[in-house]
Amino acid sequence: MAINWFKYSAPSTFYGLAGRLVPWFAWPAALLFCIGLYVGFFVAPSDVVQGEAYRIIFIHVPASILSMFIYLIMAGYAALGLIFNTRLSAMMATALAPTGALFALISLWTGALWGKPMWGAWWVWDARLTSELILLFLYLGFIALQASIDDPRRADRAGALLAIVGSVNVPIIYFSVKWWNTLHQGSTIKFTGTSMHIAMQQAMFTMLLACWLYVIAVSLVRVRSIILERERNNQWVTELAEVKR
Amino acid sequence: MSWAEFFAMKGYGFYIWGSYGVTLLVLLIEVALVRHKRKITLQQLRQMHAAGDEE
Amino acid sequence: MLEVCNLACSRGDHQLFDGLSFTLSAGELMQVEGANGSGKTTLLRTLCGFMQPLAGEIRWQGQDVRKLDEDFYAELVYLGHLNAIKDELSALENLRISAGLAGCAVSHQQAIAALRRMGLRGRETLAVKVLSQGQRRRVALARLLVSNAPLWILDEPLTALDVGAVSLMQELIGEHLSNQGMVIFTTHQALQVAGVATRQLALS
Amino acid sequence: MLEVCNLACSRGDHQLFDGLSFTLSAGELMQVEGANGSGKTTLLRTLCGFMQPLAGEIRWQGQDVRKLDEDFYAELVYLGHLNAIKDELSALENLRISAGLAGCAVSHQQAIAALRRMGLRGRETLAVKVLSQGQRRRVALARLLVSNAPLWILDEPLTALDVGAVSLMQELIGEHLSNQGMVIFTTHQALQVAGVATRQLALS
Amino acid sequence: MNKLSLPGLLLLVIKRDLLLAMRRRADVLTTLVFFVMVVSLFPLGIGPEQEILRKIAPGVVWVAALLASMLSLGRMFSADYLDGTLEQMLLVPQSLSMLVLGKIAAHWMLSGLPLVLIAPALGLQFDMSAQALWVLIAALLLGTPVLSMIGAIGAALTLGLRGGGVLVSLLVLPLCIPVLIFGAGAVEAVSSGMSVISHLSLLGAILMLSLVFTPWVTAQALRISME
Amino acid sequence: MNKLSLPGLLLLVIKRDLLLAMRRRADVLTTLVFFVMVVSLFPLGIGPEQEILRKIAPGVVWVAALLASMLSLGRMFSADYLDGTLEQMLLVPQSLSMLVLGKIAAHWMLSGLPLVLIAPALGLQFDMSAQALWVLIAALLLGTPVLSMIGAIGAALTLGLRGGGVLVSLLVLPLCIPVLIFGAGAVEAVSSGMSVISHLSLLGAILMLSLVFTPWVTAQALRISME
Ligand code: HEM
Ligand SMILES: Nc1ncnc2c1ncn2[C@@H]1O[C@H](COP(=O)(O)OP(=O)(O)OP(=O)(O)O)[C@@H](O)[C@H]1O
Ligand SMILES: Nc1ncnc2c1ncn2[C@@H]1O[C@H](COP(=O)(O)OP(=O)(O)OP(=O)(O)O)[C@@H](O)[C@H]1O
Ligand SMILES: [Mg+2]
Ligand SMILES: [Mg+2]
Repeated sequence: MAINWFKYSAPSTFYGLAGRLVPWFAWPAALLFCIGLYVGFFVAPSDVVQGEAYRIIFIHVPASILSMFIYLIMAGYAALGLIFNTRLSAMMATALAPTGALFALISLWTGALWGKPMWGAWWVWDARLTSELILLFLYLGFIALQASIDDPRRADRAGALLAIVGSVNVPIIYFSVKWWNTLHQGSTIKFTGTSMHIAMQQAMFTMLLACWLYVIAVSLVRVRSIILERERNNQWVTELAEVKR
Repeated sequence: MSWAEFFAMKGYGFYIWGSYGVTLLVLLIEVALVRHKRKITLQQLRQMHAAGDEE
Repeated sequence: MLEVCNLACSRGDHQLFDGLSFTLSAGELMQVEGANGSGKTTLLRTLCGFMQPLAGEIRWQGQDVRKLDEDFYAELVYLGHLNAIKDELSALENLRISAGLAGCAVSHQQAIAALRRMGLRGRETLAVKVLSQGQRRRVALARLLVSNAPLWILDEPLTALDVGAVSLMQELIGEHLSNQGMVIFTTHQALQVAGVATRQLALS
Repeated sequence: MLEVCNLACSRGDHQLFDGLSFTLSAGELMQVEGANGSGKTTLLRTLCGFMQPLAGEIRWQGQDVRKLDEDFYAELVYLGHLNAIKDELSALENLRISAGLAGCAVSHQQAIAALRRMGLRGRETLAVKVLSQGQRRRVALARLLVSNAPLWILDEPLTALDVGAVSLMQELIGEHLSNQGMVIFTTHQALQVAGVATRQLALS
Repeated sequence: MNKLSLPGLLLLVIKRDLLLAMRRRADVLTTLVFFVMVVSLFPLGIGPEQEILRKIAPGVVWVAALLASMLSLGRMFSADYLDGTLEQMLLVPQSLSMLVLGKIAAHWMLSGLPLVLIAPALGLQFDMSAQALWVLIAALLLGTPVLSMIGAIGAALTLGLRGGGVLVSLLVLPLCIPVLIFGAGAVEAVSSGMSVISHLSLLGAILMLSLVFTPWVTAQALRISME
Repeated sequence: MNKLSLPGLLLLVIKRDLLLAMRRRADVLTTLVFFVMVVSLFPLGIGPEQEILRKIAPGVVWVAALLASMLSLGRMFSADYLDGTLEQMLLVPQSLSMLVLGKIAAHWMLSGLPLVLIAPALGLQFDMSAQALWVLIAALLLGTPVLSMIGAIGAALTLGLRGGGVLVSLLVLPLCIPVLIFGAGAVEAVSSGMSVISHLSLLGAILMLSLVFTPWVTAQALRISME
C-alpha cells in the first residue's frame, strides 16, 4: 500500500506524527551520548601526540559537521517552502535554525578550548575556523531576519530567500577563505591525524549519531510549537486534547 | 587511576571539561527552552480558547 | 473588464471578507464603502497584486491577473494612502518621472498643463517638500491626467483636498468614465459624478 | 484665553498672511479655513511655537507664549498631520506613553476606556502598524480624551475617519467646550458641534 | 494635575525607548553582531599574522565601537521625526534637555553597553592579555557614553539641515577622535607596561563635560531642526 | 501607447536616482567622508609605525569600502518605501528586475564609484607603491558593484523593519566576505610580487554571477517585503 506522503505534509497530521516520533529520537540520543562518552573517555587510549587533550574531538567534530549539514537542510526546506508554498517546510526551516546556530557555537567553543593547549592561542585565523565563524553569522542573520518580521508569511519567504542566497555563497566563502589563508601563511599547526585508533573512531561516530538524533528530536518539538502558534485559529488546534484541558 | 587523576586529564582538565561541560549545559538549556516554549504556547492557546468561550 | 470572483482576504489572523464578487465594465464607477478597518485598502491592494488573496480570483478581460502580471499593470493606475512623490524633487519632475515609470513618456508642456489643471500654477518648480498637504495630494493626482490606462484604483483620493479640488476630481472622473474608463475608489467624503450612477460595494 | 495680535507668517519667500488678529476664549470653537496651501498648518504650528512668526505676538492668559514656554505647553494638545504614534507599540502603550510625555500619568483602565470610546475595542493590544489608516488616526485622537489641557489645536482631525468617527469627534469637541475648553482646528470636511457657533477664520 | 517630575520623565523616556527596542529584540543583538563582524572583518582583510593582529587590536576594537555607535545613531531621533512623535516631544511641559538625556541614555544602553560586554571575547580573538582586556573594558565604559552624547548632537542636526550631512560628520567624528585616541592609547599603554591612570582619567573628564553640555545643545539642535 | 523600452527604463531609473542624489548632495559626500574618515582613523587608533601601516593598508581600505557601501544601503529602497514610490515601482509594466538593476547601478555610481576615485589618495597616506595602487583601483572597480548588488538583496529583505540599517549589515556582510578577501588579496599579492590575475579574474567571475542573479532575487525580495 502506498503511503500518502502529502498527507503528512499537512501541519495537522504532522503535528500528531511528530509528537509520536519525538521519544523515538530523544531516548536513543541520550543513550548514545552516554555510550559515546564512555567509550571516548574510558576505552579510547590517549593520543601519542596530543595526550589527553585530543578527547575534545568527540564533541568538536560532530558539532562542526552538524552545523554545516543543518544549514544545508534548512536551506533545502526553505526552498521547498518557497517553491511549492508548503507551510510545513518553512516551519521546519525556522525550527532548525536555532539548533544549527547552537552547534556552530559549540564547534567554535570547543575548538577554541582545544586551540589554547594545542596552538597556544584561543583563536587563529585559519580557513576552517573563519568559515565556521561566518557560518554562525549566516545563522544569526537568518534568525534575526525572521525575528524582526511579524507577519509569518513574509518571515517565511524572506528567510527562505536569504537561506538560499546564503547556501549558494557558503562554498564560495569556504574556498575564498581557504585560499586567502594558504596563500601567504605557512602551515598552521593542525592536528595531524595519525591513523585513528578504532575506539576513537567508534566513540566519534557514536557521538555523531547521538547529535543527529538530538537535532531531530529538538527540532520536532520546536516545530510542534511553531505549528500550534501559526495554526492557532484552526479548528483542529482547538480540538486537541492538550489544548482543551 | 583515581578520580582526581581522571578529572585532571593530565593537566588538560580545564579544556576538556570546559568544552564538555559547556556543551552539555547549552544542550540542556536548549531542551529546557524548547519545552518551555511548548508550555507557553499551550497556555496561550488555552487562554485564547477560554476568552473565545466567554464571548 | 474587471471581474472579481469569490475573493477572500485576511490580515494576520483576521479574515476581513470572503465570497466577494463583482464585475466592473467600461464606463462604470464603483465606490467601496465600509467603516475604518473594514478592509477597503486591503481590497484595493489585492486588486493591484501587492497581496495574495486567501481565495478567489481576479480577472482582467477574462484572464487571471496573476498570469497577465505586467500586462495588467500597464492598464491600471493606483493611488494609495501615500502620495508616492519625492520631497526633494519639484512637482514637475515628480510627475514626469512617475509617468515614465508607469510606461508613458510625458513632455514638459503636457506635464505643466496637467499641474496647472490641478491648481498648482506657480508651484510647478518648487520642491514638493515645501508644499502643503493638499498641494502634495494634488501633485499625486496629476498622474491621473497624464496616464491613459483605463482602470483607476484610488484609495481615498480626496484626503486633504479643499472644496475646489474635490469638485475638480469629480469632473476628472466624469471625463475618464465618458472615455470608457473604469474607476474603483474609496472615500469617507461625498463624491458624486454628474450623470453617472455610483455603484456601491459595502464591506463590513 | 488665547490672543493673537497682528500675526504675520511666511514660508520661503512666500508671505502667507499678515495682520492676523483674533481672540479665543474659554468655550469657543474656531475653524481656520482656506484653500490648500493658504497657510492653515503654518498658523497652527506657529501657535505651538514650532515656528517663529515674521511679526506679531501670541499671548496666553495675557502673557507672551515665548516667555511662558514650557508652562504654555502644559496647557495645550496639538495634533498634526502626522499621527505621532509608534508602529511597533500597541494602541494602549502608545496612548499611555504619549500621555506621560504630555505630563499626565494615565492608568491602564483609563487608557483602555479611552480607546474603547474611540471605537478600538479588540484592537487595544495589536501593534499599531497593522491597523488601518482610520484606526491609526483614532489612536492619535484618543490622546484628547486622556488629557486635561484646555487648548486643543487640531490640524485636520477628521482625515481618514469614517462617518461614525466624525460624529464621535463632534461629540468630544462639544464636551470639551462645555468644560470651558477651547478648540482651534482646520478641516476640509463639515464639522458642526451642536449648540456651539463655530467661529470662522478665513485665510486666503 | 499630576505633572511628571523630572526623574519621572527621564525614566519614562528610557523605558519607552527600551520597550521599543524590546519589540525588536533582534535589534540589540544586531548592533552587537555588527560590532563583532566589523572586528572580525579586519583579519580577513589584513591577513592572519598574530603579531600584527595583536598590535592593531585596540585600534580596531575602538574604531568598530565608534562605527557601531555612529550607525545606530540614525535610530535616535529620525524615526520619531518621521512619525511626528518628535513634535510632541518638543511640547513636553517639563524639560526638553531631560528628555534628550533619557534618549541618550537609552541609546547607550542599547548600543554602547552591549559592546562593552562583548569586547573581551573579541580581544581574545586577537590574543590580547588579560590585563589589557580589563583596561579595554574600563576605557569602553567611560568612552562609549561620550560617543552616544556627541552623536546625539549630530543626529539632531541632521534631522532638518539641508546639505548639513557632511558638515555633521565632519563635526562629530573629529569630536570623537580624542575618545578614540585616549581609549586605544590606554590599552596600548598597559601592553607596553605604562600607567593607564592618566588616559582613563582624561576619558572620565570628557565624560563629565559631555554629560553637562550635550543634552542642552542637542535640545537646541532639535528645536532648530524642527522649524 | 509609447511604452518605454527596457533600456529606456534602465536609463530613466538611473537618471532619477542621480537627480535625487544631486538634490541631496550631502548624502553622497557623507559616504565619501565616512570612507575617508574610517581609513584615516586607523593610524590614530593604531599608532604611526610605517611598517605596520603599509601592511594593513589594503585590508583597511577594503573594510572601509565595505562599510561605506553598507552605510549607504539604507538609501536604496527605504525612502521609496516610506513615501509609497516603491508601490508604484512594483507596478511598472516592463520588468521589475530591470528597474532594480537601474537602482543598483545608480547606487554604485553614488557610493562605489566615488570610493574608487578617492582610494588612490588614501593609498598614498599609507605609503603604498604605484603598482599596488593600480591593482587596488582595478580590484575596487570589480568588487564594489558586487557589494551594491548583494547589498540590494539585504536592503530589499529588510524593508520597513525596525533597525533595518544594522540588520542589513548583519545579513550582507558575511555574504560579502569573498569580495573582501579577493580584493585585499590582490593588492597583497602584488606587494609580495605574485601574480594578481587569478584574484582579479575571480572577482570578475563573482561580478558576472551577481549581475545575472541578484536583480531577479532582489525583485522577488521586494515583492515579498511589500505584501
Ligand atoms: C575555534 C576553533 C575551531 C573551529 C571553529 C573548528 C572548526 C572545525 C570545522 C568546521 C571542522 C570541519 C568538520 C569537517 O571537515 O567535516 C573541524 C574539524 C576538525 N577539527 Fe576543528 N575547529 C577548531 C579548532 C580545532 C582545534 C584546536 C583542533 C585540534 C588541534 C581541531 C581539530 C579538528 C579535527 C581533528 C577535525 C576533523 C578533521 C577532519 O575530519 O577532516 N579543531 N573543525
Ligand atoms: N496582523 C493583523 N492582525 C489582526 N488584524 C489585522 C492585522 N493586520 C491588519 N489587521 C486589521 O485588518 C484591517 C485592515 O483594514 P484596511 O487597512 O484594509 O482598512 P480600511 O477599510 O482601508 O480602513 P480605513 O478606512 O481606516 O483606511 C484593520 O481592521 C486591521 O486592524
Ligand atoms: N520655501 C517655500 N517657498 C515658497 N512657498 C513655500 C515655501 N514653503 C512653503 N511654501 C508655501 O506655503 C504654503 C504652506 O501652507 P500650509 O502647509 O500652511 O497650508 P495649509 O493651509 O495647511 O494647506 P492644506 O489644506 O493643503 O493642508 C504652501 O502654499 C506652500 O506652497
Ligand atoms: Mg484604508
Ligand atoms: Mg495643512
